[in-house]
Amino acid sequence: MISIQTEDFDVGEEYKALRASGPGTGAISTFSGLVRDSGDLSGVTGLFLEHYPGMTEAVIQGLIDEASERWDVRQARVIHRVGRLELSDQIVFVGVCSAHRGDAFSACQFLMDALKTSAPFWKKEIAPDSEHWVEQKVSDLKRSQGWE
Amino acid sequence: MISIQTEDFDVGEEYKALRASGPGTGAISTFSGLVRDSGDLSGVTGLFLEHYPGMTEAVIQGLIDEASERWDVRQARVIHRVGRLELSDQIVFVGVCSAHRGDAFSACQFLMDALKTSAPFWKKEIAPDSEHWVEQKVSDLKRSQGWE
Amino acid sequence: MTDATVTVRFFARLREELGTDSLKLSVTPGQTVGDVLSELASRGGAWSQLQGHQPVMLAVNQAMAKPATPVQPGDEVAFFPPVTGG
Amino acid sequence: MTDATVTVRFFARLREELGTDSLKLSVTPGQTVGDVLSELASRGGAWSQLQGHQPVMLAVNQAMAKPATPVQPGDEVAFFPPVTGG
Repeated sequence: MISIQTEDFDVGEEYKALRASGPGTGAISTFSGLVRDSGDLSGVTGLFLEHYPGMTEAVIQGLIDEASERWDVRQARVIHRVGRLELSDQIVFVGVCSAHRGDAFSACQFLMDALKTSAPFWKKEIAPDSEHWVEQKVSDLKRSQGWE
Repeated sequence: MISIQTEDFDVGEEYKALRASGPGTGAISTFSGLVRDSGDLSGVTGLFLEHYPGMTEAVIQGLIDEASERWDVRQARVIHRVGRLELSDQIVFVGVCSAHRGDAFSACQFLMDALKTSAPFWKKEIAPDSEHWVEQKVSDLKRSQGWE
Repeated sequence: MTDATVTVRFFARLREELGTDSLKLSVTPGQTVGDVLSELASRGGAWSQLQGHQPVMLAVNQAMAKPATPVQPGDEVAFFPPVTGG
Repeated sequence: MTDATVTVRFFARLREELGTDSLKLSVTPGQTVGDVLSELASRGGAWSQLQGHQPVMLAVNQAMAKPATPVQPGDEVAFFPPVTGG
């Protein structure tokens, strides 16, 4: 399941959907990203998130397919919000269920790391007196390359 | 927060408690372990989980302290159930929030890996015609040693 | 030859600084994404940043592309800064 | 010397196979957890598995211990199989 949406999401409901993946599931790993008060700017009060509709979903589906080839993935759910977000709002959710915990953790972490460097989303940080398109981090590129 | 309990838990509620950790939190990583239909035995219908009251909580607190020294951990929540569990029941929950996703993932995974090899819990698998105390896996020991 | 065009889309900082989110551009047989990029950059002003110091990512028909990727009439080409979601 | 005892606790497979979850055992000054283990193993039968092929983990006062860890009267000693939670 992939959803790009302006609305908020409910991690409890996402988790329930992951749990419903059958008696072979022994492990569920989830990750959520929230709007934090300091990024490239300090005193961040919100974000604006833009994406490339169509391409985004295709890239994420490709990442889920790749994760499913590399690990036991019984279900994967990815939600990413776009538009205007406020401090502490939820931005992104990745949830994976698997037979084994190592696979669940690896697939979830791979999806997050790869999403950050290959899915066409752009984040603008908003602070009281300025706004700023976030620059891609070398550390994010390295994390993502670490899976290759 | 550490809880050893016979009752089930609600991951949605745990996640809400993690989210309440303040505006510096940018990342929440959670892991849940469920009773799976095949372990050492196949056709598993349930588990019996025993623990060493007192020592269990102390060991887990020590692991949370260690995780907090190694990574940015703003809050950690660990729940482990004991007693009789059925197929697909939730066994364990670990949730960590952090400023950064790498720290959240690492601390959550470290806590799960270390818990499995150092917290005094024992799992008996129950199948229709047999029951069996689960043996510690070499793979679990190696995963845990990988953090040293 | 009004049909022999590609749609070029811009996102994020590029969209803002170029002041447009999409335009149509004529292409001739054998042209690549790199050619499209150069042609736009040659307009000068804000456009020159398409071949400036900051990296520009390329996509053709919603898949990541390289400067050597060929373009055909009807293709959707996109230029954007390195992605920063998640 | 009824006070000079330790409480010994057993868990999981050991608890079941020994048929008890705890007992009191006299200790003398200088004794170690390893000595307590040997003394119980010398009872024979199911007890001998305490020094058999399967690994036995040791704890003193709810902290992991080694055979050389000394025990004092009043201590809580525990023997159990390698842990398998999570």
